[in-house]
Amino acid sequence: MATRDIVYIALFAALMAVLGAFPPLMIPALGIPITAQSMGPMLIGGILGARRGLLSMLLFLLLVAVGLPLLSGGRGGLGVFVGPWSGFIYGWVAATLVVGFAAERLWPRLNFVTAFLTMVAGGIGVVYAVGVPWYSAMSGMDLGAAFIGSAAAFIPGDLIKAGVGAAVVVALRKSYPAVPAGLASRRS
Amino acid sequence: MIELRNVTLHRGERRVLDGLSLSLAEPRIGILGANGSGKSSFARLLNGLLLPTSGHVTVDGIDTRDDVKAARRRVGFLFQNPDNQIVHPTVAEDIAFGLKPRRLPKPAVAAAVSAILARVGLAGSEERLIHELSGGERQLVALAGVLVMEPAHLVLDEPTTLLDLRNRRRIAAAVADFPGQVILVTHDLDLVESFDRVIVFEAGHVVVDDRSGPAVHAYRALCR
Amino acid sequence: MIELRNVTLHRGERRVLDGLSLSLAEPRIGILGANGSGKSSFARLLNGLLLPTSGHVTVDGIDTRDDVKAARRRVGFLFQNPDNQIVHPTVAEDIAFGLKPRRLPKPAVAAAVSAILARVGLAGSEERLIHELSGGERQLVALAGVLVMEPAHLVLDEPTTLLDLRNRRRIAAAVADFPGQVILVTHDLDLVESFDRVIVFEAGHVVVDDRSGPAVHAYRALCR
Amino acid sequence: MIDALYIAADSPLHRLPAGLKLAAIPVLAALLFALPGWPVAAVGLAIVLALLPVSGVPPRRAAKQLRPAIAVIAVLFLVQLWFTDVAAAAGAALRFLALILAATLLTMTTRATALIEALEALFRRLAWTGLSPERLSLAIALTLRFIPVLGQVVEEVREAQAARGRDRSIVALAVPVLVRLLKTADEVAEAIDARS
Ligand SMILES: Nc1ncnc2c1ncn2[C@@H]1O[C@H](COP(=O)(O)OP(=O)(O)OP(=O)(O)O)[C@@H](O)[C@H]1O
Ligand SMILES: Nc1ncnc2c1ncn2[C@@H]1O[C@H](COP(=O)(O)OP(=O)(O)OP(=O)(O)O)[C@@H](O)[C@H]1O
Ligand SMILES: O=C(O)CCCC[C@@H]1SC[C@@H]2NC(=O)N[C@@H]21
Ligand SMILES: [Mg+2]
Ligand SMILES: [Mg+2]
Repeated sequence: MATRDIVYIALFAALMAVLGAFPPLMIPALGIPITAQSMGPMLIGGILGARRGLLSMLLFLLLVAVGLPLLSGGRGGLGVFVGPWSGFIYGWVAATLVVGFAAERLWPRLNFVTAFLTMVAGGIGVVYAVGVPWYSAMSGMDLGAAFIGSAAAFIPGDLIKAGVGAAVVVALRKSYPAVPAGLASRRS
Repeated sequence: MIELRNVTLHRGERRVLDGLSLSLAEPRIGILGANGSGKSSFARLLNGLLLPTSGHVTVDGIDTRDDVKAARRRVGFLFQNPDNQIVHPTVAEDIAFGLKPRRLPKPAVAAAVSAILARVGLAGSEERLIHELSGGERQLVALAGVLVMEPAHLVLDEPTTLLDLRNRRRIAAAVADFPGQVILVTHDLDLVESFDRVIVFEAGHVVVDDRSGPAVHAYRALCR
Repeated sequence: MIELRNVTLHRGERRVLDGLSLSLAEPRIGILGANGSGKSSFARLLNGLLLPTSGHVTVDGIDTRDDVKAARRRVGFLFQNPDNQIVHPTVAEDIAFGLKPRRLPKPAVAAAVSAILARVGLAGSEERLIHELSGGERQLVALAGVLVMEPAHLVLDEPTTLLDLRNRRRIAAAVADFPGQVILVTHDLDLVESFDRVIVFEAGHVVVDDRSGPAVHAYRALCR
Repeated sequence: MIDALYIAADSPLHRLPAGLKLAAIPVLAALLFALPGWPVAAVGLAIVLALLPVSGVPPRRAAKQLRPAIAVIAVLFLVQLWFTDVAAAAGAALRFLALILAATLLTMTTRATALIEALEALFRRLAWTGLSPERLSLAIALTLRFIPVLGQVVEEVREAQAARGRDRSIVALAVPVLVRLLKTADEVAEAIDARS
């Protein structure tokens, strides 16, 4: 791994932290926030690719785990990893990997449509695929009910984030082509 | 004319500007001062990017606190780093960015873009990719993006620090041609040589306010 | 001494430097040239941040292609923007960064850090947070981080462009005290006034190579 | 910021090695989930509560940290009550209370730097897998260094765009911010190479 990859990994971990500075919106019925950080896996995967993206997300979560208050609303510490809602956080890890992998494959013909579909499938689908069953298992809530509850609360916002994420990744590919997702790490 | 009456500005805990009263009427005004003396904060007051903590800033009679949009339309602003203000990947798209709210027909936008590119010496660069331009060319594109909006005043915050002598002259020439008022913040004393008035800041106060020659002389003495 | 023999450098598709042969022996050497003329690429060759596409660069006899680490240890490098070269959040940690591979005992590191801070005029700043320092102080910290490694040569790529006159002098003074060789890339002609030798680049070639006075004169003429 | 949630004190809990405390959390979690039923969960919570006075953490500070979690657990309890019975609902709620309180206690009694050192030691032992403690600590330092840089870049770009008369497009903000950050990162990488 080149020095540049380490720097990119750290940079996007910092980006994740900065996304956490946007005030979260608590959903009282679920106890889970609507947060700008759910855009993180989309941007990180889409820009860094799978390998570096994964490491970046893990680095961010490591800093949260050791007690830095970098999750939205200034939360941190190990407590956030052992709650009934923590599945979404593990979902971010998987999502970064999936979005990253897809972005690397699609990079030469990435456009808004393919990018948006990637964000929806990877950045929303995968996150929910981990987060919702976890929540339902931990809370005893029926899977369908948990999904309907969280879908109603989060999906409108998450679709907007997917749109923004896709537009950003596509524009960035044109404005700063020096970093084809994932390719830089392989080149060096 | 831009006027400041009794302006004080706090940023965070700090009082960054303190009791300023100035009438900026001369066509060419230079701003000098040490790092952290408040030059950029001052410049940002002039188009309402910052609002005074107390006191008033008026642009041609419009108080920035009353109608920041109207004030801002009259004041173009060029920053040090062109990368901050370039939004789109191609030259023409980027220059057109500021025109969008005017909802002009496409051919009118294209004509305005081409005209302004010619004025900054980049005729025919419409379709070039910004990231393939040199630093000097990028700064000229950024300037074109400001000029295309036809402001009455132009405020520039250290617009030439990243540039070589030749590009510096190109920017200086494009600025010299500007028909309205120019207020230029810089560390480059050559740039303000021919200016009508030069103001020197120190720790949030005006310490020199004079014609160019004596002001630059006083500034050099201050920096010893 | 740093030597280039028949050096050609490509970046992407472009030939950025073309058939350079130079012996850099003078204690103070200035590098001038237009934006994009190849100055930064040249500077990066001198410590192996870039390797020549063909030809050889040797630092005190060490070919950068054979042993880039050994060459790099002999050449300190200061960049234009302090924010792009400071890697740790506090002053002492950052300056110590370059010492890590030496595995010195902690007190020795602390002593070296304090000594170097005193030398650049920032004694007692060990625990300050980088992002709370002014631009000039940050550049001095970046310089300290280079000096602490005691290089034999110091290469600086436009180290003062973001600074005011006073901070520029502080950097210039710290550099003047440096006992080894200094190679300074700049657009600021005052900085190289007293230098032993000044080299001017144009489109990847050396077009002037002379004592400071005549070289600066020739450069000015070129930029017309 | 690095020790934002830490509470300085000199207690037996503070003195325990960070690595040991870190390993205790998954063990506790495994036990609580492997042995169901509310009495086990209640015992678990009682043990963790008993650690509170030993930890030197003022109960008020602990409660403040727990408040968001308690809200969620209250919701969880009500939901469980709806779908199952009181015993199961109480079991789930107590289990999470115990676990989250334990994790919070760890966070409040252990310096982030100690945890990072423990991780570095782990990485050193696992060096044969390619994990490198130097890279880990460099990446952590860089992240902390980048957070304020990022804030400043966002501020500068936002300003530049406001000056051009357009205030509210997130994409128009994000693209130049990322371009600048990537350029910065490229140069930081060069600088690191130049210094190592
Ligand atoms: N966003 C901010 N928040 C708090 N303080 C700030 C902020 N921006 C600037 N300052 C402080 O305000 C003072 C004036 O800053 P300003 O940027 O106006 O100085 P300047 O004269 O433009 O300096 P330079 O020559 O380095 O650009 C400084 O002390 C600075 O630390
Ligand atoms: N990473 C890169 N990939 C491809 N081309 C590059 C790269 N970096 C620089 N170049 C090109 O190499 C040439 C020389 O660039 P260099 O940065 O060395 O110029 P410079 O003299 O330092 O300019 P400035 O005064 O603007 O710093 C330019 O044409 C530039 O476009
Ligand atoms: O901050 C946390 O503790 C984790 C929050 C997880 C929030 C999830 S991610 C997907 C969905 N979209 C949102 O905006 N919030 C949830
Ligand atoms: Mg300024
Ligand atoms: Mg350069």
